[in-house]
Amino acid sequence: MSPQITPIADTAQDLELSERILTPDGTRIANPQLDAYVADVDAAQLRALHRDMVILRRIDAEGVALQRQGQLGLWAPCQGQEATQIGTARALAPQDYVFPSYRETGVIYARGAQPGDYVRMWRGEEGAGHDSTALRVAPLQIIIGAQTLHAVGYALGISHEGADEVAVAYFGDGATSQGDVNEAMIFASSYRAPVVFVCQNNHWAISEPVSVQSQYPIAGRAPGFGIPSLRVDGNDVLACMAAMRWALDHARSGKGPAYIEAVTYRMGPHTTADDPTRYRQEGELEAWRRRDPIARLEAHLKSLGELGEEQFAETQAAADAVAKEMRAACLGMTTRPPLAVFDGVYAEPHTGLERQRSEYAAYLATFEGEA
Amino acid sequence: MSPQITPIADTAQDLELSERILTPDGTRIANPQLDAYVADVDAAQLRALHRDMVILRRIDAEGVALQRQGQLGLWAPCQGQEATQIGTARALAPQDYVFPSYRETGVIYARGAQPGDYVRMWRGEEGAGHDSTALRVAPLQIIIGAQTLHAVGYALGISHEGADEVAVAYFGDGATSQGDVNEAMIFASSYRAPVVFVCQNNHWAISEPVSVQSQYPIAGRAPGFGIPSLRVDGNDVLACMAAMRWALDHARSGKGPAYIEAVTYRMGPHTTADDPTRYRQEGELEAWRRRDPIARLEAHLKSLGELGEEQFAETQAAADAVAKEMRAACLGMTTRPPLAVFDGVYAEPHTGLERQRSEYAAYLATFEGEA
Amino acid sequence: MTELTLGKALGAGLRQAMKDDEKVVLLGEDIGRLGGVFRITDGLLDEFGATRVIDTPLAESGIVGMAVGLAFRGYRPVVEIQFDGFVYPAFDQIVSQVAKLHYRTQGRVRMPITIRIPWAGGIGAAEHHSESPEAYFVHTAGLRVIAVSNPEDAYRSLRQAIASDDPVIFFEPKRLYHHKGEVDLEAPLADAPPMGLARVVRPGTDATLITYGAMVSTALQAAEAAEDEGISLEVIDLRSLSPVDYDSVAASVRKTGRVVVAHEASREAGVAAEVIASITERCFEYLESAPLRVTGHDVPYPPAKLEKYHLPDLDRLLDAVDRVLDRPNSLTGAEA
Amino acid sequence: MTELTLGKALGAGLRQAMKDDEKVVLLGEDIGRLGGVFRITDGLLDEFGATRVIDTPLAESGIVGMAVGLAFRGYRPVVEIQFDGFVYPAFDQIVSQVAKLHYRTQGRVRMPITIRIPWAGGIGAAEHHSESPEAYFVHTAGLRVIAVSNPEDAYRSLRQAIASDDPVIFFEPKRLYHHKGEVDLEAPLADAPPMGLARVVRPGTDATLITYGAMVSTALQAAEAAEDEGISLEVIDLRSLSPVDYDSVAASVRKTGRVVVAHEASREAGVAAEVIASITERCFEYLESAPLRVTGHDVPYPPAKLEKYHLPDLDRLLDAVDRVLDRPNSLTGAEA
Ligand SMILES: Cc1ncc(C[n+]2csc(CCOP(=O)(O)OP(=O)(O)O)c2C)c(N)n1
Ligand SMILES: Cc1ncc(C[n+]2csc(CCOP(=O)(O)OP(=O)(O)O)c2C)c(N)n1
Ligand SMILES: [Mg+2]
Ligand SMILES: [Mg+2]
Repeated sequence: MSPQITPIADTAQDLELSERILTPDGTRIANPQLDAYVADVDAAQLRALHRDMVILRRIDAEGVALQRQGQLGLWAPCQGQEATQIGTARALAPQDYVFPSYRETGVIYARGAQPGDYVRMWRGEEGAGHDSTALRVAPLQIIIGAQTLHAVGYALGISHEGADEVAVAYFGDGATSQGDVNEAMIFASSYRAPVVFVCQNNHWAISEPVSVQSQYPIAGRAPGFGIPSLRVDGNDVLACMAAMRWALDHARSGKGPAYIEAVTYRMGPHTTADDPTRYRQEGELEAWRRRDPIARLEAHLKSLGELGEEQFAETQAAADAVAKEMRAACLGMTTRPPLAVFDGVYAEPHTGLERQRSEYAAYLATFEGEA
Repeated sequence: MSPQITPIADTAQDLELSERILTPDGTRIANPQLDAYVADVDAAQLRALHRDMVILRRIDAEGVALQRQGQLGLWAPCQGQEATQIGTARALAPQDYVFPSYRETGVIYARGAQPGDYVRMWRGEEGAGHDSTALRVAPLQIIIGAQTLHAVGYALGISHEGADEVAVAYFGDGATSQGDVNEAMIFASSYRAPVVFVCQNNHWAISEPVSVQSQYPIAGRAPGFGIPSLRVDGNDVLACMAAMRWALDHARSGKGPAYIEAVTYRMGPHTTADDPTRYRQEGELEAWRRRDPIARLEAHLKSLGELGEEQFAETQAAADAVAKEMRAACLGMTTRPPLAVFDGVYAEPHTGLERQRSEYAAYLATFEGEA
Repeated sequence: MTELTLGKALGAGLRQAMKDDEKVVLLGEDIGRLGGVFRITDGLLDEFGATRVIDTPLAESGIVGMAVGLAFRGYRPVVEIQFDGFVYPAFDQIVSQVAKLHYRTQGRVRMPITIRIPWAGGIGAAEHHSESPEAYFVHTAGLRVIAVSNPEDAYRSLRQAIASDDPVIFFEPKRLYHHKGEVDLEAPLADAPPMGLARVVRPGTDATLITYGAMVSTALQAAEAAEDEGISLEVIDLRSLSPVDYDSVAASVRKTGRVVVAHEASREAGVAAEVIASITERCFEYLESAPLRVTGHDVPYPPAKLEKYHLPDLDRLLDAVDRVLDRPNSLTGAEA
Repeated sequence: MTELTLGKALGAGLRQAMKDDEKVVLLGEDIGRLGGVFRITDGLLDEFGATRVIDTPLAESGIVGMAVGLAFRGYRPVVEIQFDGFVYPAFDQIVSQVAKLHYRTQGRVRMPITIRIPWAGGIGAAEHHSESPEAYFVHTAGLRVIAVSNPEDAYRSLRQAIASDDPVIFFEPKRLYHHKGEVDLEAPLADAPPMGLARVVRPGTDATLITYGAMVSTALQAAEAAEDEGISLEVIDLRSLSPVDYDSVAASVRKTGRVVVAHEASREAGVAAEVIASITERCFEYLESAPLRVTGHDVPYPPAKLEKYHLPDLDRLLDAVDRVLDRPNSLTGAEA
């Protein structure tokens, strides 16, 4: 093996250097590698993907609004990443299991989240926003990268059982620097575990551009661990779906892990607590606005004559309805009673904690009847 | 970027698949990539390398013997890895700084260790066997992989000062699975730090064959992080020296980190506490005996007519002398007094610990005069 | 009853747990063909195969993180950390994931993970091989912490830990691995005392000596030595460090009024501090003297040749006993 | 004297430390252009440049490990951990390297590393953003642990921590970042009280209330409320958690005979346990009632809407004060 250097990624050209099917202006181009994976996607399905993305953007906007109105403690917007999330999540089979980070609103949406699921955690009501078993999605993960190892463990179980399932880990570009994410690739490769790694490279980890984490394309790391990878235009929903189908097929057929880097962009702040004007240029944002994932599919559908006014209006109405339900669910939430602070620490009685609980109950009782 | 898989390493053929200058029978072959780096190495220098390796093997044998005789708590033999350690360490400049694991006896030897330095830690006298400042070698590191990050931090300092120095991290094949080692590559790459990573792939991490850590050549990982790498025959001292000079040059000239995987073999047990017959076949050992690094250089020198009887005898005598000094230093060590248990915890007084120390001193004093 | 070493008893416990429940899988470095560096898993690879006895890459965070994923899928992973000092790379996964996921999900996701840790000093080992990190885990809500002191307890507690639906950090005193004792391999688990209970290993009346792990035998020696001087010590083996069985502890303290708590771990914010604070809260009016701690010093674990000056031994225990009994002793001398 | 928020005081402390010693370098996530998510390092990148204010890849073990390497080369690295809950991935580097290297090398290798941790709860944050992990570090020999409670102390202690040749874990109560106070930016560091000392923030005679960090103000409120009922509380701000200034603590306890120790961290084997065990050892004969703890419960930090039932507040402090004073109160009721 000789000295070799992976080519330096040109971040300005990042998107152009990745696999795509739809160009930013909505033109469909041939992609010999990916086309086969979306050969079955007809106009109706394209419209469904469009609808998903519009609804997701609406959910996201509602999340931001609810936070601004003091209803949520925090919200992590995914605007700009709709194609990545919808494209990959719509490729999943029902039996697959997802280990997300905190920004995968689109993934839990696609897995069938209830309106309240989007906000329950951000509102501070519960530690997990949705029912993991029902959605087959682990609780949102805030510890950067930790979930990737969980996905590998889960996948090891799948493979030992010979089940027809895949575990999927979502994480960001920043996460790729964490030891855990690298260990996850190593373990997955050693065990040939049926796991798909989806790195959403949205170009920023809070204020740090992706070049702080890597001066080279992130997808280039996986092959060194023996994991095939694809670098895909994350604002092209078709390419994302195709890439994900390739990866899932690979994992499902016993060939081991696969890795996708979806090159996209976080259009909003890191979270509602963040002020991106402190660290990034309006020009960069502007350039990415022209690559908007929804506008792109819209242009494509329109060029096919497949997105009429009526359809458009119906989609908007559906999105508003979801947002309304989400808001109602949020506002309708009641906080659990004080003693709930002790609930669920252990599955079996723990004498120390039980004593604390009863002492605290007795203490609380002294306030009863007080104003 | 397209789906790609690094070729599966054929561990049986591992050595053949790496860069070399001397074949196992001692024949010198042309290596266009490496030759230039050892063009200056004449017969006298080759003899010096041979001498180093013989002395190192003798030191190692003495370590094992001292442990068997109850003089050391443990010893981690490096037999079989002499070419890797001597070849790379002899390429260092005096001002370079090494962050070793626990098996780099050859490296601390080459950096000018005193006889007692080899054993002081293994005997349990002190936490670090040698004076780091004097040798420019950090204390032996037992936490697998932790030292690689230290090397990167040190190298960042070098680069900010513009100093003509390189930091070097040594670690094993098993260590490559640790998060820290991967983070070290990431940080080194992002900062283009002047650090050289030397992975001694000795095929085993205690009982686990390297295939548990990686089913693909370890050197193949570095390029994905933007770090050029070389996979070198670790039993070929010339190739190791050449590769290390390449890597050091690369780092020293401001191009950032470089990575070497030296493919070698641990001929002995993991440590004196290990019983390798439980997990590896005699046949494998036999195959590697035929690739012995010392025998190889001997054969080469003899074919050049450069290793006479006299020279050979002198080398053996020198090795015996070092071993004797080492033994004498070991047996002559006196354990520090009981209160030394408190020494050096803090650089500045810590009231809590000072109190404990004086209480313990008072307690010990009560035994004074007792039988 | 069978005579087994503590190490063999642990192996028997693992084997039985794996037979009882096919969801039990073992993960760790060198636990397969080698049977672990302490041979605790010896023979299990042959018996249960490589899908249940899993040699892992060398990365503790990876091992525990993978165990979390297996738990999500309904497994009961049993992790072996090779030595106490190597648990720290897994600390984040243990503290932020293993300990919290059940709470975060209000019990919808269970983490029945057992993390076995060959533990503590006294074996003349190299750096990082003699740590006593139990207090870190005791302080971490969501975990249970067990420390065993003899083969019978090791066999039973390990099976209980694995059967528990909660995560358990399971400490195995390395220096007792070769100590022998009688083990009843046939006794049904259901008949065993629950995992969280302490045990009075020697009843006494003058003072209570509380400890756990390998120091239980030192405490028993101390009790014997004290008996020669006419002092009756009650010795309590805590067995469970989270929860601590304060009912048993308090019962003893109410009887004796005098307490020494001992462990190898260093002192500041260690388990002994917890035990003494709790005893003081619960039994203040029964205390006849200040409860004392006998612990490792607040120093990193020292090099092997100095460890005997770090580890509490018989003399240091007896010295503390003298002091809680207000007897003239080494420190207070004739003044007391 | 200048009026500054605690956050700005920390920034001023960093700036001064960087001016005083060019070997001081800052490392962390988002500390450069953004100035940190709490803006503590705001402006420092512009002032000192990218070789001294270093944005790092997103990996805490990497950050601390790199700081160790910089210390080997004679630097004084100051690490910012973004939030308390993100220090755990660095635990191994902190416990096995930062804390031990000076000891292992008998002082030949120094680790003058300061690890700043925005800390604790009460700000309605998401999961993993409200942790109180100080006991882990207090239990770790080789580290010093500081917890500040006001701008003046923050400014001074941070400079002392950075100037110290020992590693310091430096806790900054997030919920006080915007609290203002007078800071003497010009006072020479040499004139300041040493880093390890506690401070009596309010003298009193009936009972001693011991705490640190953001709870110091809660304790002061409690003292005021108690005064209305004719009870005189002495409030101690520990400031340093390792070492704890037991001379000051003991002096107070000898005077009052009654003690409450409070913190947000959970109870089992927490800092309060340590303080109470030490007080009991040193002042047993002066104690008139059992020292009590008021702490977070032994649960993982709860979701934001429940945190007020977790964090000790004025009422819980007063309740405990009543109990150590043997006054009828919520728990003991009329019985006491
Ligand atoms: C272990 C850990 N360290 C730090 C943080 C703080 N933090 C939250 S999000 C974030 C950036 C993550 O960037 P990336 O992985 O690219 O994901 P993105 O937010 O862009 O989706 C950081 C540093 C954290 N949550 N966990
Ligand atoms: C963090 C950590 N985990 C586990 C160990 C136990 N251990 C010591 S050496 C070793 C194998 C190391 O293998 P490798 O990196 O290939 O180095 P080699 O011993 O072959 O030189 C293991 C698992 C350790 N020292 N540190
Ligand atoms: Mg990102
Ligand atoms: Mg090896």
